[in-house]
Amino acid sequence: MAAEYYRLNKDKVGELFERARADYDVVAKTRDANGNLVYGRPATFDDVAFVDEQPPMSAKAFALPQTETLVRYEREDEKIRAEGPEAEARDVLLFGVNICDAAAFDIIDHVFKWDYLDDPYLGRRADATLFALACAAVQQDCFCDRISYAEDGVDTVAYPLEGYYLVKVQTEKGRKLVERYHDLFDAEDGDAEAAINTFREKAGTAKKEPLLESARAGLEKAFEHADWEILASTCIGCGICTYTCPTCHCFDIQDEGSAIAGRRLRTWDHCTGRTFTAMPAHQPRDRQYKRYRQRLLHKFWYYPERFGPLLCTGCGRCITYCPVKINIKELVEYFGGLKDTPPGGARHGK
Amino acid sequence: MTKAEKQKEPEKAPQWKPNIVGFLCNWCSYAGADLAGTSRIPYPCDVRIIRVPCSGRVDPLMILRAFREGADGVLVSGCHPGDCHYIEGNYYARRKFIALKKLLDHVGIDPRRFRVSWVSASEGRKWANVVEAVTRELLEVGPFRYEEDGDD
Amino acid sequence: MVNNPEHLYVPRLVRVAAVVDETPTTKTFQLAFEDGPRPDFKCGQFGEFGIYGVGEATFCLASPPSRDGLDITVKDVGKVTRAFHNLNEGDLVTFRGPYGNWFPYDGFKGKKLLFIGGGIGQAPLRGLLWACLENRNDFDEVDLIYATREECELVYERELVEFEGRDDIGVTLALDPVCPGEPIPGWRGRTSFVPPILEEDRPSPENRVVITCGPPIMIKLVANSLLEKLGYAPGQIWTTLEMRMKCGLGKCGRCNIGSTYVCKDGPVFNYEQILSFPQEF
Amino acid sequence: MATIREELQAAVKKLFDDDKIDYFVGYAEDYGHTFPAILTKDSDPSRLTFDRKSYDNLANFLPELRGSRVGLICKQCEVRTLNVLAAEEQVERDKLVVVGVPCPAMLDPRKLTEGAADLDSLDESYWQEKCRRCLERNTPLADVFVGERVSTPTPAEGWPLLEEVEKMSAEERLAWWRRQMSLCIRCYACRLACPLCYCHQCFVEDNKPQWIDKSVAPENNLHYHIIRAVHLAGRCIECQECSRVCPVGIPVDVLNNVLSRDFAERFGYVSGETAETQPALTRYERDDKEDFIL
Repeated sequence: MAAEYYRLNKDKVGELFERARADYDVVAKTRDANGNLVYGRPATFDDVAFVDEQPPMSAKAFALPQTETLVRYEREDEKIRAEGPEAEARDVLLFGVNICDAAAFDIIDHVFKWDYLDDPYLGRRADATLFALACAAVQQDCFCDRISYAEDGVDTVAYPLEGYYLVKVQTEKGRKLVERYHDLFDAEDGDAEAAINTFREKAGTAKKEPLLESARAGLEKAFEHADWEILASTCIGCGICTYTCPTCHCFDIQDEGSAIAGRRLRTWDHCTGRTFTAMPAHQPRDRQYKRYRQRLLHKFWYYPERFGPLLCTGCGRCITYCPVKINIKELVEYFGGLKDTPPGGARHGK
Repeated sequence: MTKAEKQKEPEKAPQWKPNIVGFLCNWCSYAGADLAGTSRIPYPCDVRIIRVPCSGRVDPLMILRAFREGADGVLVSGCHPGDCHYIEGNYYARRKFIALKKLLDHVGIDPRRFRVSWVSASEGRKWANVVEAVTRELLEVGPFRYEEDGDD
Repeated sequence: MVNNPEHLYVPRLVRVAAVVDETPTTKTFQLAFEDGPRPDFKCGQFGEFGIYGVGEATFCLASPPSRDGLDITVKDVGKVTRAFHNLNEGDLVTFRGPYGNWFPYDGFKGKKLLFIGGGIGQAPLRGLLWACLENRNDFDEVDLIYATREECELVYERELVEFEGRDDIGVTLALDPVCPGEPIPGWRGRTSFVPPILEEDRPSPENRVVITCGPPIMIKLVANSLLEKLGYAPGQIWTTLEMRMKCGLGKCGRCNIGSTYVCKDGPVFNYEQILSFPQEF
Repeated sequence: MATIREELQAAVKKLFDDDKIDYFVGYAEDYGHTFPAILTKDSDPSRLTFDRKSYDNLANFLPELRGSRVGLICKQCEVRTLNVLAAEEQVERDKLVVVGVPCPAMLDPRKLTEGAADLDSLDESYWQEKCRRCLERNTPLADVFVGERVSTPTPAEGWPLLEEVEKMSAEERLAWWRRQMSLCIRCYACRLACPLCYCHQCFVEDNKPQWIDKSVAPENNLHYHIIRAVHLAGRCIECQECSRVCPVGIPVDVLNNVLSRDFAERFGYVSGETAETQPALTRYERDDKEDFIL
C-alpha cells in the first residue's frame, strides 16, 4: 500500500497505549527489577519507557522465543501421543519499538518462509503489529545509517517532530491500528517525506555512503585473509552478540523430559559457540576466529547472496554488549576493503 | 496442569511423602542400609538409593539434577573420615559439600534439603536414624518446587 | 494416532522392525511405517530420526525406495546414537522427512558408475547402489571400492559377500595399511588407502561418474587423486556431505557452508559445487 | 615526560624488536572503546593504551596462545589469575613477559553515563567494586614496568551487594535469585570471560548425561550458576569479569563471593595471592570442620 501520514499529538501517546491494551497484547519498553530496559508488558503508561534507548535484548523474542516447545509427547502403555503446541491467536502490538528491531522481522522472514514454512514463527509474526519509534539521535555503537535496509515492512513509524509525532503508516496492519483509534490521529497535510528527511539528517540516521552492502565484493575475496586469525581471536565465543541481535535466528532442537512424557523444544543457539557445528569425529570450524568469521560473513555475504537483504540492521548491540568490544562494522569495512586500517591496529602479517 | 490447578493443590497434603534421593557409598553406607534391612530395623522408606563407589564420586551436579528431577531432599552418605576405601575420597567430598551447602543456603534453598552423613557398614541402626531424621525434617519443610514460569 | 501433518516439527512415529548388528559400533535399523504409507523418497535424501526424551539426529536413508520401509545405519558416537543402539525390535522412533536433495539417478543412466565408500560413509551409498543393481541394464559398468580402517568395521558385510559373488559389479575391499605393503593375515581384500588403489587401477574418466562418501579427509584425497592424477572433471564426482543439522528444513542455520544450506541444497553435491564453496571444510 | 601510553608502546616495540615475544596481549583504543587486542610483530602498536576502561582480564587469552611467547599487560587481577593458573599448571611462566602497570582503578561501565567528561578524575563512586578492595595497584614482579607507580589506598572491607542480599530472609533470597535468573539468557559470557573457566568441555555442554537442561528457565539457569560457582570455589580471584560482561546485568560474582569469603575464613587463604597455594577443593585436612554432617 502507499504510505499514509498522520499526526499524533505527544500527549495522546499515553491514551493510545492505554486504549490499545484493550485490543492488543501490548509490548513496550519498560524497566525490570534491576532497572534494566526490557521489552515487557507494562501495566500502565507510567511504566512505559517511550524512548530511543535500546534494551539489551532485541524484540525478536516475540516472534522467535528463546525457548519454545515444538512437540509435547506422552507415552501410555505402547502408544505415544504427540502434538504440536496450539497456536496462540493473540494480536501483539510492539509499541515504541526501535526501527532497527522492527525492521529485523522483515529480514528474517525470508529464512522462515523460504521453501518450508516455519509455522510457529510465521504465526506469531502475522499476529504482530509494529508501532516503531524513530530515534532522535544515534547511539554510541549503532550504524543503521550505513545499511540500506528497507523499513517498508514496519507497519507504522512515529517520528518525533516538534510538538507531535509524524506517524507513517506503511502496511494494512498499520492502517488497521490507526483506524481503530482514529480520533487520536490527525491528518498530516504538509510534505511528510521532506519532514522525515530533515528529521533523519538532524538525528544522524540518514544513510551515508559507503553503505556496508558495498563491502560484499571485498568480503567474497577475503575469506582466506590472514588477519581474521588475529582480529577475531579475542572473541571469547559467548552468545551475547547473537542473542541480543535482532536478526540472528539460528536455533537448536532438544528433548527434555523422560521416555514417558516431555517435550521437544527449540532454543536459540549461536554460531560463535564451540559446539555449534561440532560433530563426533569432525569439527569444521575448529578455531574461534573461524566461528566469528562465519557470523560476520553470514550477515554480510551469505544471507544477502541467498535472500537479498543484509542480516543486520546496524543496531550496534553486538558491539555495545560484546565483552571484548569486537566491532563488526569496522571488521566489515576492513575485510570488505572499505578501509585500510584494521581496528585496534592488529595485523597477522603473514 | 495449569498454574491455577497447581496452586489449588494443597501444599502439604496429609499423605504427602517426601521424595528423597540417597547417594550411598558402596563400601559403607550402602552396606549399612543393607544391614538395617536384614536386621529388620523399621525406618521410613522414602529414600531412593543410588549406589556410588565413594561419596567423593558425588558431584554437586548430581545433587542439583536430583532436585531438578523432582527430589524434595538429597542425602549423601559415605564412610567415616579415615575409613574411606579409597583412603581420602570422603575428605575431598567433605570440602565439596561445604561449598555446595554454602551456596544452597545463600540462594535460599532450605539447608535441610541437602544432608550428608557418615554411616559405616556396621551402623544399620545409625542409617535408620539418619533416614528417620531426614524424612522428619523434610516433612516439616514440605515439597520442593520452584515456581513454574513456563515458556509458552 | 495421526500426527498433525500441518505442523512442521511434529514427527511421525515409525516402528523398529529389525535390528542388524553391522559392526561392534554400528547397527542397521529397519523401520516400518504404521500410521500411514511410507513417504516417497529418493536415493541420497536424509531424515531427522529421534527418540522422545533423548532427541533427534540426522541419518541418511540407507535403503532403495523400491523396498518396504526404510533402513538407517547408525554408528554409536553420541547421545542420540547411543540411545538408538539400545533400541529393540518393536520400539517406536520419530521420523521427519525425507529432506534434502538426491543423486541425479536419471543423469547417471548409461554411464559407468564407480562407488567409493569409506567406513560408515557406505551408508549413504547403499540405497543408490541397490537401486542401480535393481535396474542394472540402465547402466554400463558398476564398481565399488570400499575401505575401512579394520576388517570388523565393514558395514553390510553380507551384502558385500553377495556383491563379490555377482559378475555385474566389481568389488574392491581395502583396509587401511598399518604397515604399508604388509599383507594382513586372513584378509581377502587389499591393504591400501583409496587413492593408491585408484592410481593403480586407473579407472578411465570416460563416461564415468564417481559417487563417494566417507570421512572428509578421504573424500578430499580421493577427489584430488581423481582430478589431478586421473583427469576427471569436478562435475563427474558426486558426494554427500555430513554436516551437523538440527531442523533439516533450511531454518536453523547449522549446516550452512557459505550461502548453501546443506539440508536443502544438499546433502548431495558434485565436486564442482564443493569447490565453489568457501573452503572451510 | 612520556605518557604511559607512549611508554607502553615503546616497551612493546622493544619486546618485538628484541625478539622476546611472538604476541603481545594488551588493550587498544579505537572507535570509542578500549578493548583487548592481540598484536603481532607486524601490527601497528600506536593504538595500544592502558586506561580506566581496560576492563578485560587478559589472562583469559593465554590458552589461545599456548606454546607462543607472549607479552601480557598484568594488572593485579591478571597477577592473581596467573598465580592460580600457575598452581594449576596451566601457564608457561617462562614463555610469558609480564608487563607491569600502575592500575588507576577501573571504572564500572554501568555507572558511566555517556560522554562522562574526564575519566581520570572520576572518584570511588564510579569504580568497580573489586578496585575498592585492591591490595596492590602496582604490578609486583613485573618483567617490564611502564608508567609511574601509584600508591594503593587502604583496601575496603566487605562485599556490599552480598551483604545486602544476606540481610534478606531465605524466601526473599530465593525470590531475589529467581528474579535475577529469570533475566539470564545463558549466553555463557560469564563462563567464557572468566580466565579460570578454562575447561575444554564445560558441564553445560555435556549431554551424556545432560546435567543442565538447555531450555532457558530460572531453575536451569540457577543450577548452571551454582555449579559454576562450585567449580570456582577457592579459585575465583574476584576480577568480577563475569558480572561486567553480563548483558542483562546479573551480579553473577555474588555467588563467587559467598565462597571466597567463606573459604578465606575457613581455610585461611586468599585465592591467587601466591603461586604456591593450591585451591581448597584440591586438598583437605583431616580435621576440616564438619558441623553439617549427620
